[in-house]
Amino acid sequence: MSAIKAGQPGILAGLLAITRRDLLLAWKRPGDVLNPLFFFAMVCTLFPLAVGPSAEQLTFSGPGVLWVAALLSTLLSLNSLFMSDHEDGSLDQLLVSPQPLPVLALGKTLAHWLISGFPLVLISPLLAITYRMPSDIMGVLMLTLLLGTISLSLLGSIGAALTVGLHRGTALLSLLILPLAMPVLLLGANTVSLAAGNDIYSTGIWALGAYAVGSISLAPYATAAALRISNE
Amino acid sequence: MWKFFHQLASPPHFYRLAATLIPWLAVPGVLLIAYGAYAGLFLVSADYQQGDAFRIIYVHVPSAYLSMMAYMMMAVGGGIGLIWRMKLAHAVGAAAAPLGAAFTFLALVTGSIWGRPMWGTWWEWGDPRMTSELILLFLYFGYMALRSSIDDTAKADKASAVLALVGVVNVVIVHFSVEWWSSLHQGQTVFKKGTMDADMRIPLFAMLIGFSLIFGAMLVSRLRTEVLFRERRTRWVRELVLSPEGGK
Amino acid sequence: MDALAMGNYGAYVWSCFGLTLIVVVLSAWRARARHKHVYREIEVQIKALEEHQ
Amino acid sequence: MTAKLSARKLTLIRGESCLFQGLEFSLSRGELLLLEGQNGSGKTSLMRAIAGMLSLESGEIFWNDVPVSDQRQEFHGSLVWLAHRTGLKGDLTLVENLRFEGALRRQADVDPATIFERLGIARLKSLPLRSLSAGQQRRVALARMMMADVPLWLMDEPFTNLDREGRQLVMDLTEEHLASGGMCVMAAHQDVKVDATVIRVNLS
Repeated sequence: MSAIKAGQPGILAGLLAITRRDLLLAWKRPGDVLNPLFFFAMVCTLFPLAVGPSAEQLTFSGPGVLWVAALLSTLLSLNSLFMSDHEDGSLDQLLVSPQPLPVLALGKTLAHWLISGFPLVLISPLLAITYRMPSDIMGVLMLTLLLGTISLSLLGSIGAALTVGLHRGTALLSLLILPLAMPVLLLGANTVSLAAGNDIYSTGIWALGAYAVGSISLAPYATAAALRISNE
Repeated sequence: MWKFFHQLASPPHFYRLAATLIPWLAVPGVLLIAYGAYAGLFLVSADYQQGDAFRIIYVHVPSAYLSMMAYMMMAVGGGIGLIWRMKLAHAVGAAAAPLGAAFTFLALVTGSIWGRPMWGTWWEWGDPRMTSELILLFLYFGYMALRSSIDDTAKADKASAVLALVGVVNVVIVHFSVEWWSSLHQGQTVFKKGTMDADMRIPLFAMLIGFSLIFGAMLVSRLRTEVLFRERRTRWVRELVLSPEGGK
Repeated sequence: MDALAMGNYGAYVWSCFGLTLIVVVLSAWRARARHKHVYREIEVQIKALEEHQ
Repeated sequence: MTAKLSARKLTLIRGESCLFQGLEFSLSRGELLLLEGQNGSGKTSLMRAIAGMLSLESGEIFWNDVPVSDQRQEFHGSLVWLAHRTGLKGDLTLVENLRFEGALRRQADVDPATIFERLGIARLKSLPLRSLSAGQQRRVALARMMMADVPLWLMDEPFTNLDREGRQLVMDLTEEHLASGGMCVMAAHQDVKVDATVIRVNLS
């Protein structure tokens, strides 16, 4: 017996379709894309206001602040990852689709990263300049944020799937995801600090890369399992 | 053998067995802890570097050990529950979480108290084990929060099992990343391994086993409550409650 | 008295042991209390149902 | 190979109440399985259980005599589910919604335009769905069902939000699908007049 009949769209088609659909939805509601970005910028603004504009201190704490802000803004946007699908019944339809659920979960997370994580990576140099971070570490900063936000989106998708449909979802999501996200924050921020101090930082990049690869290959399965459980 | 496990997994059998099992775990546990504490406090001579403060390890190490064991049990229980749909395995997670959190708290506080005379500070971020332990405490909080926010027991079981499994992978990553991080900042040395004399080690083993037994007794007791609660609509619970001897 | 003072570390050592004792006893007590509580709740429910019939 | 949906000794418990126990049925090509019962009797739950979204307390559902749990993807490739909520995106247009569906599931070899024409939604093609009435959205969901090339239709209360003409349309569509060798599982609390073999399951 053939597993899937001829004419059944392949996995890649499913992945691209759901990514495209979510990007299209985001396009029609640009506020959802911009809010996390504004949030990111605002948290980065709060810090100098709180501790004072001393250049030395800002350069020193810049990587940490940018990373904490990136983590928080990713977390903020994750809450809505499965919410609208849950509300209008699309999630039910995804669960009975012939496409493997982990692939669909990966596609949704990919779209989420493209509209929340990726723009954040792009504007991070602007904020880094205000923190007087040396311009030669912008590459490292962006690379760590790129790898890190991918991991954070994927980790967060597990949490979002576990809390979808719960009343106290937002606070709970943070509680579940923050401890899981700590290694990413720790690796990312310290790698940038090392680079700023002209130390060897490649270990951190490799570790972040490994984390991202690991989460791409494992997190969608956990997310899919969690979605099936939450949607029972 | 298989039959034994099957019977163990049957709620009424477990409920009855657990009642007899608890004293068998608790009494030797208390005796071992009493011996270990006495020996650790009075019989063992002070460490030549740390002085008498090293005696704190007799409560700190067993707590830290149990804090990790409890998390492992939650993850293994969750995994078994998800794969073989064994309800008792899910109940293990529900029963172990508050105990694990309590021992994690103990490990943190005793570690911090030990650090005060040794490091001159109540909290040392540079110590990788303390930081990992703190993250572990947060993982317990997340697990318990998720459990308590889902009303349907079956759903809460499965969701928290997924979280525990994701968390257990993460605990390993936390461990290594924190180690790397503290090596960057020249972390302080903590309890060194392998420098203990035999007469220092024996009370520690007694404490470890004693703590494990007490933990086992509390776990079985909580598990018994979980089983009773989950089976509250069944006939055997009705018969148990209505029977003249009742239950404790 | 010297044995209790433990050099200058007595306060630290004793507070650790004391706290551990308190937490363990409290956990054990809570486990027991919860069992009693749950049992009583179920008992009341079942007996109420029994009388109703 | 004749396609067949069957269930053996299904027991489903939701929360504290047992919705059904020892439920059995068998459905072959050209037959309609009609789930009857009042609201809350478990029709939707049974439908969700058939779709594989609820875990059963005990029992097994079979597709072509193979347990569904062993071939979830193949089974999902053979069904389309018209749920209570349409599961369509209000921000997207009809065409965008259906294009997405087409990438997930094998599509029948028919011209979408004729389907839209028949359902009376051809002129609404480029509007976002949220500007459509509930009845029109339901028709879009029907279009999705008709465009999928699958033998099994799961229809949960397909008549809600539809006028008399729409209800008749649903019955006609069902009849045609059955006549062409399809299968339907339908939950409805009104009488369904369809010229085909009807297997009734009463859940009350």
